[in-house]
Amino acid sequence: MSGRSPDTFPRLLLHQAAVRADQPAVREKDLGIWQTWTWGQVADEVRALACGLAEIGFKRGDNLAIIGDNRPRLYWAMAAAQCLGGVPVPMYQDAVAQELLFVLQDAEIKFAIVEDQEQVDKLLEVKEHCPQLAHILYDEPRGMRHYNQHFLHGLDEVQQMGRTHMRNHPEFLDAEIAQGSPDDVAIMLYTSGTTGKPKGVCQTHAAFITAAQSGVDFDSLGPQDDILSYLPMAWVGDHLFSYGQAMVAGFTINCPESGDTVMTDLREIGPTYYFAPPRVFENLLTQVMIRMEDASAIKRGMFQYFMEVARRCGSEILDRRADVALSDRVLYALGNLCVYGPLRNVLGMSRIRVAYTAGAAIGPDLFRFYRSIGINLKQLYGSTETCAAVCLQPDGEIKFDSVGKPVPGVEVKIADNGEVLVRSAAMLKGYYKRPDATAESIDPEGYFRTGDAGFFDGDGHLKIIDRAKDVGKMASGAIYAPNYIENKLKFFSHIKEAVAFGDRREMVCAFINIDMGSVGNWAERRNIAYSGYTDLAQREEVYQLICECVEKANAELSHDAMLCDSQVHRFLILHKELDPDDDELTRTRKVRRGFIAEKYQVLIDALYSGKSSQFIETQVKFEDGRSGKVSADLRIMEAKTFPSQAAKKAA
Amino acid sequence: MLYRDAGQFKDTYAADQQIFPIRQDRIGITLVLLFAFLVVPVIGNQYWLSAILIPFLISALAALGLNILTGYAGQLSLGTAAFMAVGAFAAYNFVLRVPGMPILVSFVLAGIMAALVGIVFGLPSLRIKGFYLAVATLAAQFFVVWALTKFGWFSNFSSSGVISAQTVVILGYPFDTPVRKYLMVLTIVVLMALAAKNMVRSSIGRAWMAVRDMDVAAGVIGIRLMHTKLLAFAVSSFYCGVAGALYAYGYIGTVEPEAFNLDLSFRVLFMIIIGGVGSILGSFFGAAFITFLPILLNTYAEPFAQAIGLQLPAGMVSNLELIIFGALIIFFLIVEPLGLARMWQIAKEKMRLWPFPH
Amino acid sequence: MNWQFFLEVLVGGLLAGVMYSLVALGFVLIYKASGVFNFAQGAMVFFAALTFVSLVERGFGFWVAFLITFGAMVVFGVATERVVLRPLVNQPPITLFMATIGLTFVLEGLSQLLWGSQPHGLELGIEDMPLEWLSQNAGINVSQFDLFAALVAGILVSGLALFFQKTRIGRALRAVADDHQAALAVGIPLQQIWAIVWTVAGFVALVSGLLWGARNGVQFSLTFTALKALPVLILGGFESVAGAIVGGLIIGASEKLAEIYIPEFLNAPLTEAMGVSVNLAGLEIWFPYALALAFLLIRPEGLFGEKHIDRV
Amino acid sequence: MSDGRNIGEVILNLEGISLAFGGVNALQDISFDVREHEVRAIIGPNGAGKSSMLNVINGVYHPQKGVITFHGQTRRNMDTHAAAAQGIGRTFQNIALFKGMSVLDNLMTGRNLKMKCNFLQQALYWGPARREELEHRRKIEEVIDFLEIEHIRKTPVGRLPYGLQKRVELGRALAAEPSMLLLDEPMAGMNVEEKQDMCRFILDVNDEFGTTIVLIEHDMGVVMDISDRVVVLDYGRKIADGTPDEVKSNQAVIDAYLGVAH
Repeated sequence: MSGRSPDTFPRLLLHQAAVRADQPAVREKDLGIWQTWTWGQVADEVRALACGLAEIGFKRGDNLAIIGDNRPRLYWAMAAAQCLGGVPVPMYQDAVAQELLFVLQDAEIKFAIVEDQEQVDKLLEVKEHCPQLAHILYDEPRGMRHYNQHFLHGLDEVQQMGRTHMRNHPEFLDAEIAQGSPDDVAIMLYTSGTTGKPKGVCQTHAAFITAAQSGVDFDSLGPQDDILSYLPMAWVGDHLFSYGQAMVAGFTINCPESGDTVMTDLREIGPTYYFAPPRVFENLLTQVMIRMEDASAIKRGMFQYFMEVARRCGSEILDRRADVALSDRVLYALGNLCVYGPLRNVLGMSRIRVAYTAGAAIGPDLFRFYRSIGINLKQLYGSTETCAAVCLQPDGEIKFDSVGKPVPGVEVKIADNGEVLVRSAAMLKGYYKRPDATAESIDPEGYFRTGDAGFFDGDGHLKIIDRAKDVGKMASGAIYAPNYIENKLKFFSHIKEAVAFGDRREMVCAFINIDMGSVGNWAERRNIAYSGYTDLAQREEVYQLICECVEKANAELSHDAMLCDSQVHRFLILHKELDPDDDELTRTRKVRRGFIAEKYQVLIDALYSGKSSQFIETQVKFEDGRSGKVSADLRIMEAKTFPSQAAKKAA
Repeated sequence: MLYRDAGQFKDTYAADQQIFPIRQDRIGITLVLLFAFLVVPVIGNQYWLSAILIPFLISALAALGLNILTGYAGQLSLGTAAFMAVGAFAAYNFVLRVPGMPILVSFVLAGIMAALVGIVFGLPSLRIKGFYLAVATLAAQFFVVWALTKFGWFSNFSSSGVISAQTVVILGYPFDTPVRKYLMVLTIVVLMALAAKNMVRSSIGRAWMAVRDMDVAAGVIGIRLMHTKLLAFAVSSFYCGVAGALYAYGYIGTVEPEAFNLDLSFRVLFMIIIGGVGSILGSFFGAAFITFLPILLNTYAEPFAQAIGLQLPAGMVSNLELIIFGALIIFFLIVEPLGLARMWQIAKEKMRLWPFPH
Repeated sequence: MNWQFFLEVLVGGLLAGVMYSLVALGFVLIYKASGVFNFAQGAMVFFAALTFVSLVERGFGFWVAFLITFGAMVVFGVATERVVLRPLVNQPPITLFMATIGLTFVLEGLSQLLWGSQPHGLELGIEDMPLEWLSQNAGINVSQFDLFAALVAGILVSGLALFFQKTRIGRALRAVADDHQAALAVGIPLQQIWAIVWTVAGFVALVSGLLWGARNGVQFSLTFTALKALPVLILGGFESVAGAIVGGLIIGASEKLAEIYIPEFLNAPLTEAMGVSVNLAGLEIWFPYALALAFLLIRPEGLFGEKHIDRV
Repeated sequence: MSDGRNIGEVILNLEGISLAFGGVNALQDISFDVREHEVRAIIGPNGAGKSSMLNVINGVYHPQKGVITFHGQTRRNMDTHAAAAQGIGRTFQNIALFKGMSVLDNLMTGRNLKMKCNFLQQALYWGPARREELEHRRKIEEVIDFLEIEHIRKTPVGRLPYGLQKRVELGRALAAEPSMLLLDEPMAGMNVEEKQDMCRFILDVNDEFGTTIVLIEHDMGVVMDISDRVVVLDYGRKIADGTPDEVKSNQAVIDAYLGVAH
């Protein structure tokens, strides 16, 4: 192995353990403090775990299910499986048993490592349908005292077996690691599947290491960096940032204490490198605004004044542009002292050098806000199939509506139908057991069809407008990009979700979900009493509020010649929040437009038939698994539309 | 605003439980101590050192003592001055009567004497609570001053009952100038404050607070109420006793029992109410406040009155002082019962949350 | 031992005790109605006496000065309720106690700021002379003034007892002592009751101030009468009018006896035993406290106090 | 409920306990026992003397008559300190937390009995005292983890909502690693979800640590669900004693308690 650079993850781990044995690799907030493991300790833990797995029969080519929150030992389990030539298959920890079942069967899982009793219970629930599932290992022994099934093992116990195994067969593991090839499958990530059943995307060591290495080089990440690992381990983003890049660059990953304490933990750790989907940034901003509204008038005034300064020149200063007036620079410095610096501090973002967002479009205002207060937030574009590494925004070349330039080594081209095609070393080997799907998604020239529609602008930046298959045509023949419209609406803090309809119709209509936090606070300040979501959503005042938002979005759309016809004419506010548990959203919170259209057909009919209200009753699933009914008489409102500004300008 | 703490994570319990967990606080306290030890002796003149800073430090130590008893253990005492008197006279007598007694040892013994007296007067706390106990400590106040006045032995039969503190010599080095006395007092006060902080953040401190907050529950947990309360009396009196000894040896020089009257007890009580009940830092805030306010009044009331054309009658300022003290006590009890220390804490919290209000 | 002298001392002590009772009564009234241990009672005595004597010296007649002073006490009582008690409602008793210490300072400063700090003599027209009839017939000297003061105190106590028993407000006050909710049910706002009771306590302070002032002169040391009354309270219990009276008598008598006889009997043997000159004179400053404490250790709730059981 | 647990010998026996306050009889000639590892409930209407019973067991009240045998030692009275030292923990009906302290400090106080350093060592905070603090902090963190109160670790208890305060109080009792836990209405005033959580914690304590539980509870559903045996008191007298089913069908109990609409 010596001589050549490490080309599989196990070899990378051994490399890091050799180079920086005593530097922190993993921290976890547990029992009140940040428990720390060095690279040396991590390598040791992984070895013990790998040998333990081998002892209970885990073999080359086996798939290892991993289910749970971001726990160090679950990350180590990935490495341990890879050491033995197996493939880790992380799954979403909040999925219900039935959802897990599909993947368990599809990936022919024999071994599963899970976090705690809750996950064990889910697996036990579906175990009879997975005859091949032979062993379940759990990290947290609490509550497991009375589980005496022979196939259940505590991770401690397995690691202990592993250590004994290591003493008896000291050569075993190194031999296993030496057998690994860069072209072996390193990880299998299931795509959420906006339509149809999930598919297992197989990525090789080489592909993922290439992707990670290019990101690390791009932003000069190094061992001194810290990242907070709190996104689902089954998501390609977390796998790239918390596993791939950490292994390559040798930086420290930090696991929060629990889902409730992410914000506190973020502030404590103060990461230098940060990754979050837009909705996290959005929620943060909403919280900032809500909390500021309770501040004294003086403070609010100061905040607003300096946010205005930041909006004017903040991102320009961050980009080190020369054309910023001296007066603005002075004001910005003052603002940095009074507002931006403290704000970054309370958000836990003081030390951030680079932050990325991806996974969905981010609102320009939102994006601008973070950049203007001095956080180097950038966008990236990629997908599970491309190891989340297609385009990145280089420092100093940030455009709010583009996703940046192709990563070095990645070829991107636009198909005739507008679809973005990608070819690179960091690409899927194939879909698991789905040669048909693999063939369908990779064209004969080796380009992967991303399924997104987009185009390059004059500076070579890629701009994504929608899913290629969603792009349709209005009855008038104008292009119709529902995601684009929905995103425009969702950029308003009061709107949490929007679903637009308009394909092959003469006008666009929309369902809206209000944001409970934001609108709730708005209502409280106006002394509007309400009993819950359904009640609040149907308030006349709330409709007026949302209508203003819709009209603003319409005004913006009217400026774009291509999308002027997509203005929202009529809308309604749904009586319930769209919910992944009701299959209305994917686990990554993308709307399932087709499913929703089918489920709420009566509402769509009402929107297009000119009715002013419509009764609806819906089945819902509660968190505890029970189900019930929600019903309401939904209002439908007309929004103002605007004549095409682009046309006017031309005229 | 400047109080930024993101990224200051703790990876050991030792780091999490240190006295100042936030880096900025550690830097702040270091600067304050450096200033007090290195800069003040250079820039301070005799008036500042002898008339302001030394009495401030001694008051702070006494307040610290009372705070341990009243603030932490919840036992109201009106006899602080008496324990100081015991300390002052004990130190004097140890030095006087034991040949070769090192002065620092005599301070410790003075503290121990005061602690013993404290335990005796703390005994009623086992049966009685609240006002009844406060009245019992008044008995200590009257009895001790009376005894020190009436029994000539304590003052070595000086005709006026006044004792003159001997020169302080530590390891052959005389502490006879204001700067040296200041440094001696400062060192003792800083070390004792640290020890007090250590006690209140350990199990004994938690036992005191448990007794203060809910004595039945404390008993049920297994805290020995008698032991805990008496220890609070002893430790508190020890601090007051050392403060009394420093009063004699570091500040006034000649002391009469009457100097330790009820008025002084009240002043110390005011220090902890204004500074912060149940706070080590608060004892210093309160001592500073009560020490500086009369000086400010005396310095500025007269010129101010003259400036607006008023002639202040004699005693005006001292009566004004009474009214201001009294009103401040009421003000603090109403507005912020936990005193300046709590206000400081809230301000710090606000700085950490800035620009958010909460 | 001279029995006549002993009787003189005893009776003198008992009569002085009545005066203590009078001050203690002020404490008890406020404590009963509002649960506040009013340390400012002594300062109120001082303020009342100083105001009265200053008014008289400025040419006001006795009753005019009396009424004006009483008016001042009413203002003080109402102001205290507004400014101090109301904001501190539901605070622990010890906080209220400390607030009254603050109040003491304010009142002392205010009194001297208004009227100056020189001592004044006060003449009520009764001389502090032995009652001739008694000295002639029994050979015991008992001060006329002390008798007069005891009489006044007796009348005041009876009056207050009647007030509590017979008037609606009085009954409400007693109800408040038992249970604040019950008092609300009587239909009198708590705040009003507190203002009234502070006013009544102010009246008691005024009377005590006149009697004490006439006896010892109106000067700052009048504030110490409060300190004299504390052992009385401990002995008699904070909540009992009867306790205040009995406690006062016991403290008064024992204090005077101790003051005279302890040094007389103990100085010499102690001096001999310890080899240094011992003089126990002046022990009256702490003796009542020691007595009260000793008693307290046996009966923590005082003579007439109610026993409390901690409910958990 | 007892599957997987071994209910052991009698560890606490109360024999003929009578307690009176100034002539009012709170308890009259009450006898019952508690076995190791069991969940023992005491029920009865308000004023039946349930809390007094607990207070007798851990020495807050001293009965006028009767004897208490705990772990083989027979005595007239317990004393609170001795009871705690012998492993009896306790929560109160009206939360009795130390209001001036944080959650962490409240729990640490619960461990006071186990801390051996004297105040001089603590004043120096050097060596043993420091080691002891850190060691016990670790133990406390396990309790925090167990009760899932990580997010409020450093919050002053006064600021917590009622349900969480109850949980912290349980934590304070657990911190001492008691062998027997007396719980006085642990679920009073809680909503359904909080009750479920609390039930789970109590059963977990009983199960994971083998702690014997004596609890007073008004919610009959809860009592019947989680307890092994039930004592029923009424006006200071014992009117029934047995398994939940036996008690439920006892006529005296139905008349005195269950029959009354709640």
